[in-house]
Amino acid sequence: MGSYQHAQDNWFAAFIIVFIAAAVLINIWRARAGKQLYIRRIPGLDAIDEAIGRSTELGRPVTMIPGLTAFGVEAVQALTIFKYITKQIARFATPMRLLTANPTVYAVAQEAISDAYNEAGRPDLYDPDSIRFLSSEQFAFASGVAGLLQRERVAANFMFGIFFAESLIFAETGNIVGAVQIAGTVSFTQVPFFVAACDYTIIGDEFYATSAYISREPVLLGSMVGQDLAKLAFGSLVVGGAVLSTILGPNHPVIQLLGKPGGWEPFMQWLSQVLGRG
Amino acid sequence: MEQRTLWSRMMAIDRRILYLILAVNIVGALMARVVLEPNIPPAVRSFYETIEALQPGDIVMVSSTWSAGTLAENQPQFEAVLRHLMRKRLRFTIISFTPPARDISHRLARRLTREQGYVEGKDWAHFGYTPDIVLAVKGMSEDIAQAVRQDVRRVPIQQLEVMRGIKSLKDYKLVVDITPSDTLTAWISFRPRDLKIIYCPTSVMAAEAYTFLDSKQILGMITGAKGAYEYEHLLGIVGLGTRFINAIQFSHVLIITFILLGNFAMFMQRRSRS
Amino acid sequence: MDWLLAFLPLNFERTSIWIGAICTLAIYSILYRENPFYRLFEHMFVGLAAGYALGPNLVDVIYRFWWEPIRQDGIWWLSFVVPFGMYLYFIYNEKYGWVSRIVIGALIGASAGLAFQAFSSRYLPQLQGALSKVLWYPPNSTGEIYISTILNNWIFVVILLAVLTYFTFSFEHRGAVKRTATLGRWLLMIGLGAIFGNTVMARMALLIGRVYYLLDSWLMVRIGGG
Amino acid sequence: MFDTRENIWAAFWMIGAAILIFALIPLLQTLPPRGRYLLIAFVTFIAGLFFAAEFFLPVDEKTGKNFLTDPFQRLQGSLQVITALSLGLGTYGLIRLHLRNAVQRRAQWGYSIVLLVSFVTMAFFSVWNTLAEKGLLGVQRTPLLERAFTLLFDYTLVQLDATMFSLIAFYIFSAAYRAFRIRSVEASILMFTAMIVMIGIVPLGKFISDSIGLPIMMTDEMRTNPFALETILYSLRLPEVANWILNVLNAPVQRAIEFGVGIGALAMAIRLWLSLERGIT
Repeated sequence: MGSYQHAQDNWFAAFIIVFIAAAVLINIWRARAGKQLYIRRIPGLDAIDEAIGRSTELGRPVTMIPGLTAFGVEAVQALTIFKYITKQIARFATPMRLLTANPTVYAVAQEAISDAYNEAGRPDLYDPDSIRFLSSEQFAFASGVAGLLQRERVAANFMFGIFFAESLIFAETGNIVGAVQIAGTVSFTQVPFFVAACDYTIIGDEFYATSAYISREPVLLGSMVGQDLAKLAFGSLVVGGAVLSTILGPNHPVIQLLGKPGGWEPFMQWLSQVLGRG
Repeated sequence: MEQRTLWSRMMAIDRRILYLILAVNIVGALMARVVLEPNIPPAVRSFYETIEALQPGDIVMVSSTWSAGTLAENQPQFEAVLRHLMRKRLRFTIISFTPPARDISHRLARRLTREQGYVEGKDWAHFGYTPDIVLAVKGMSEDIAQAVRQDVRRVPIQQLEVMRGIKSLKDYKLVVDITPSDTLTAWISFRPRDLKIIYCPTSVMAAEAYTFLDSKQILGMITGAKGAYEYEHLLGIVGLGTRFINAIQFSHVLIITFILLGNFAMFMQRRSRS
Repeated sequence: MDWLLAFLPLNFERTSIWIGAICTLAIYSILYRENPFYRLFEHMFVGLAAGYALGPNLVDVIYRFWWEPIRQDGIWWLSFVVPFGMYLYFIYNEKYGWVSRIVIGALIGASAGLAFQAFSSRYLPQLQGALSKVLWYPPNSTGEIYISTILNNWIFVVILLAVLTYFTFSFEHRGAVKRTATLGRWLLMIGLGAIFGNTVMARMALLIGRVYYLLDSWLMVRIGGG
Repeated sequence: MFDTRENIWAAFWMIGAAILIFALIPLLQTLPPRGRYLLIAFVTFIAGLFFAAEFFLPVDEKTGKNFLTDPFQRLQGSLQVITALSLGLGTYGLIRLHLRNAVQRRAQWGYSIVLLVSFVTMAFFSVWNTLAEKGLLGVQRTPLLERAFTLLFDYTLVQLDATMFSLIAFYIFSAAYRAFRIRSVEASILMFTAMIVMIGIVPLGKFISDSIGLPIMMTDEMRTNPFALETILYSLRLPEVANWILNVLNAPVQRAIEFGVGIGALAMAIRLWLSLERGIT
């Protein structure tokens, strides 16, 4: 068995999911109940604000690209950040373009951006054609983005979401036209290219922290605290597990239990043996 | 003053000059006749030895599923494999699972076989393209004439001389899977049990295949252009793999040289400023 | 003269190769600057890609997962799927636009529900791999363990913890935590540099593939040999 | 095509379902805003619950399935159907934009015409080709289809795609030249690692190591004696260093990021499932 088809493949999975869910939900509840939760300001945020500032001075358009992100959790997160950016630039009537490769993201983005203009008090500025589905094919999309970035000589380019090999095409083209560029992605393999070509790169789950910080939503803040707890648990498991592996050997049933698909049964057998003997 | 502008100009060099240098570098390296000694990994050696162990007249299936997008990685593999098969005087048949792959592999095979005096239909054949690999492998394991019906030139399978005495995949000695996508699992899962497989993935796909090497489900592997180059070295030929790996490594050298130059320019500029 | 006759697009195959070469050169022209030639092929590319997607996506998917199961397996409830999905198209309508959110809600819910399996399959084996690193010679080890393995395991655990520390957000980084996080950030840069260096090879191979197409197929300059 | 009983039944079901689903809309329209929100949250929750329950509920030992597994596969197919429908939505947006450009003769409308013509031509042959491949609706392959499709797909679309992809090679060069400077600790680390890996993974790395006289082979003796000079010299070979960076230094970094991202995605999934997230839906 190489992967998890069901939780039964190793009930440890259910245990750890319930733990993370509890850590997140309890902290969300605390935040909603009015508890002030702290969250560190990440440097990427200053970079976003600075980029917005510079683009409003230039008056040229701002582009937002949620990458090839399929519709799902990352897309929602990216749109939260784009909504924030849109609200900021709406005050200066800076034009924006949101370019997407996913039709469902396209549909949801229409609503999110129109909401952003409403919330900023400038519904008149909202232009449905500024949100564009270019193509669902990776490089057809890239060719469209590269052409548009150069033709409109964008002032700032924001890339948030999931990216693949096309990341560098966007980032270098943006660089060629002299745009301020901020990228944020959970796609680890694309981070080096963003780091090389953008002014600032938000790496890994800093991406999730960004929208929590921006919105100050109790739900997001509470969730961040819960996630930190889960990371603490993962860190402790790694250290504790390594010590246990050293003492018991890396193939011991207890070690197998901690995450290996199919690790439950050997552990139960071992447990009943130990208990039977005791 | 003169110096300073030189360094700062070098630091802000027009990127189009860089592009041009890279393009020239690649064309030059493709033409160059340099051959460096490779490190031969065990997987490449066993790939070579699996084909070496076959007897003249044995029949081999070449599964070729690549097209223009991964040409630089798969074409050297394809050419080297065909050369090796023909040198051993083996019979072979080719099958593809996408239409562009069919066209490109048929065109190339025609060119390569002509050089070696292999005759289409007599010494080799191309089975064209089938959309569903699972159905194809399952079907061919039972009866090729039934599953494939006709070759790419629309000649019925029964009339092909190369297929004399061959009814199904069970009569084949080996499958060579040359691919940029996940075709290997279908071959592993649905082939006749004793049919051996050797594998030619792109460099991106190679990482996932090591478990199959460990478990002997595939007997050898050559990875991308680099693997083709190592394989060509064992064959004692200079083919596309060698040309391509030269182009790749000279572009690496070019990038490193320019990074160093850029830093040197920055250093000189700072010094002249202070 | 022979070369020229063979080179010119005088038959179907040569014409195809010429078209491919023109496409290649048109895209490369953006390296010089954005221009009408590139723009023409960019629009063609987007149009072709959108048109191509219709065949496989609409015919394949809808036929295979909808029409066939209803007709052959008699799964009648599937017939509700397409009309329900059509709610999406109300998105442009002011009055009825909200019903598209029901479909989007279903998609979001499904992606959330699928996340549990995805999380377990993807991350738990990685967790198990990380926590089974031995930090000294284990008692009943199968196979040989070298001191280098143990050293590498220590490095693995320390780096993992340092980088994980960098990615914490709910408390201020100061003192030892801050130093660990800074170390984590530097280690992160090593990882990124390694990926960059490792990717160059695959990307150069793509360019070589295109150059080879232009030289070999189009200009008919033979490279290689054997 | 409606020549069999099955087809008639299927068509009957489809028309019935369509009428029912669309008749529902006026009814839904009577809901107050709060009711609409609750309905959406409910649908979201149920959709998630189904997939979550399929994963968490115990399965039968023999078949590896529980009572939700078979409908699970059907529903995954349905999700693909809905995604395919949404593709139509995106394409509709694209075509509408360019039609408008063309009709109103906006700036650069000629390119919009090119896009529309490419779209229509390719859509026609793509659908024809897919139908013919599957032998559906009695559609046949013809020489015209073969040639047109080869030209449009293999020699245009595929070439454009491969060329666009290969642009990255140029960009990787210019990005590396510009970004990899010893400006800060971080930039320097990035640069040195990238350079070592770049040279270590090509045959030249082996060549350089050989020429400066580093040991060529790892002997058994070296394996048991890690601190001997020979062993240390061997591990300084460029391919060894590059491999060590990739496997020993890079792997835990990547693992740590993966953990953070995985936990974040799971937390987000829970928030979306329970409609705790405000703003988007």
